[in-house]
Amino acid sequence: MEYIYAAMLLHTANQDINEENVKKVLEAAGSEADEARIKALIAALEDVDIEEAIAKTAVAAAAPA
Amino acid sequence: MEYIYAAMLLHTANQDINEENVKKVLEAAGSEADEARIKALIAALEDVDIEEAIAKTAVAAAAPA
Amino acid sequence: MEYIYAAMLLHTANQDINEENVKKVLEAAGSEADEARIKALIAALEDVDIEEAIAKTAVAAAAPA
Amino acid sequence: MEYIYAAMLLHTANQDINEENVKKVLEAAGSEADEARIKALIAALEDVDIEEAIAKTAVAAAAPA
Amino acid sequence: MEYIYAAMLLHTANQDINEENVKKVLEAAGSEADEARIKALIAALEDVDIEEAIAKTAVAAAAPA
Amino acid sequence: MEYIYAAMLLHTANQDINEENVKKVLEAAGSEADEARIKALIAALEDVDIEEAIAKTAVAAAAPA
Amino acid sequence: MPHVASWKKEEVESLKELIESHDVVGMANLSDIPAPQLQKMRRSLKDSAVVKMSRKTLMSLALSESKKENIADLEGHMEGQPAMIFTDMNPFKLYKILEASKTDAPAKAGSIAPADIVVPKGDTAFKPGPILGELQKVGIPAKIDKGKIVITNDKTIVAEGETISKEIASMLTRLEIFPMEVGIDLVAAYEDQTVYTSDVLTIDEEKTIADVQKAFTQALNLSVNAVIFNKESVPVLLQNANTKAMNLALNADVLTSKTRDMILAKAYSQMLAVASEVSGKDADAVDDELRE
Repeated sequence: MEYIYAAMLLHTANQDINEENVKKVLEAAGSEADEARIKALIAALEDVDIEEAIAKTAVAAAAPA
Repeated sequence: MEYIYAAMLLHTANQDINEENVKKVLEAAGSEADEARIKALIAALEDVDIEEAIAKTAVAAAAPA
Repeated sequence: MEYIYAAMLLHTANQDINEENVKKVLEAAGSEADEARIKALIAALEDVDIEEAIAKTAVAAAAPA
Repeated sequence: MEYIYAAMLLHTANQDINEENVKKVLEAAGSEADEARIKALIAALEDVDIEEAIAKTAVAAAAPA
Repeated sequence: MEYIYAAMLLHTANQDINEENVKKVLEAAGSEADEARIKALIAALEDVDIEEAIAKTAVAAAAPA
Repeated sequence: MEYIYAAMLLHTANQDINEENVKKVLEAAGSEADEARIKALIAALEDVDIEEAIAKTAVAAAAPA
Repeated sequence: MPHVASWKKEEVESLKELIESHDVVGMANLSDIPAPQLQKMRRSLKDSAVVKMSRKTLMSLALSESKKENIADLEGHMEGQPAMIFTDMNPFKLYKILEASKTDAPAKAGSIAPADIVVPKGDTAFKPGPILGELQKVGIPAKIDKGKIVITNDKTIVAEGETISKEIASMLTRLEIFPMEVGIDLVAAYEDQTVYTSDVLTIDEEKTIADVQKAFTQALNLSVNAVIFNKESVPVLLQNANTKAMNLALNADVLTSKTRDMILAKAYSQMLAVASEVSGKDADAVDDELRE
């Protein structure tokens, strides 16, 4: 979940969720920053309204993990 | 909530949640890092098992609907 | 199930769900493409609203938890 | 979900979920195949027994319904 | 929660929630009054409508359902 | 609620909830301290296990959430 | 001072001494307390309070001669068979103890019902006989069933605040229903220049617990909503953060260690949903394993 947390952190801090920023945050947290995963994260979030996605109950979230 | 995400990020990355680390992460995220709030967060986390707290969400989420 | 996944893939990629396309996708996936089944699938899908069917899952999955 | 559907298609067709195959399927479906997202997908699925993952979650979701 | 109760007490008594007052209340309660935490409290409450924040369920927000 | 807040503050600070202490806290908060209400509060709280009452709230809050 | 008998003087002096030597002076009403019960209560209060019965005039005299400010106001609270109580307990606590020590007692003709008096439905110990008519006469629905007199419905026979008639009082006693509360009624109590009346002295413990819980909930709400970190708010904040992060990951289909299985299952169940729609149109449109 590091990548998601990093994205949430940037979002909450009103910063752009871009490669550079995500990488910076992950590295500051001592986490390995995999370029491909960062790119994938950003691509996945590109078409998403983050506020809405955060607030919208996810289907699977309801399922007891 | 930045502080919370920073703590969760460090936790997930198996890093110590201490003043220095939280500050580093927050600053990497372009967020203002208030020393007093960081201290309060760390003090509060001393008695909290993050995994357990998170796990409770799942249970709570599963129970109601 | 390959046929259904192939159809959903085309649907998500905003492509026509026609014989040619379904066949192409199945073959790319190394799956045998049975012409008759593809035809039947396409005919059946004409009356199916994929979005709606998917949305129903979401509801059903969310409800139980 | 294209990437997920592509992976499921390959899985169902008993094909390897590797970069080349995922790319081939996505392209056959007329979907843009983002290298980073494919890599991330494969990395995320590497140690996963898809059947088991589905069974586990599906059971959990179905049981209380 | 001492700091919060002190703030609520001042709020209910229609007193300013400022450093001096919070400190006075905490000390009257025999609680250690940490200047930094008081400052953090005041900063956090600055933009908050206390009446509203008191009434808004915090825990239910966790429920995705 | 001032009287209850004052009592909770003392409880959280591990201080005795007695007339003198409640009065001191209320006065520090600039609140009028009515002797009768303080006495009533103390008599009422004598048989109340505050921790238990709180724990029940927490459970109640967690369950439906 | 006008001429008074010396025993009266002594009694006033002794009351005055008790007033001076205790923080709290209560005025109670001992009406309707049977003597043995009063004895018992006195004994149980022995270490914490002294109950003193006297003539109204003597108590008034003692109160008016006391130097304690405002204590003479207690005079206005003599009711029924007044008695004075002396204690060092917080007056609210005294009231609570006296209320808790009250016991159930039979109704008496002319008493006021302290609450609705209900005769519950069910069997009675009575054998068939004239009592059936007597029950019916006072309005209790009764019949004979299997050789016993049975009350057929719950019946409120005296509403709260109403006077209990002689017939009903005697019937309630025969039914072994004891609707009265007997004990020392603390009408008012004096402490530190203030006279508290019973309405003020009543403590609602349930409300106190509810208030404690409310205060805690409010404090937790404020902490979480204003993002103030303490050991109560942080777990909730973590949960909220986790929920939001999970929602984002699942809604954006980002595969993580926590979301992976759910997203795969989501794809699978979506496929099943579409398959079920499709097979509903044409069973041959799906492969064997998807046919129901």
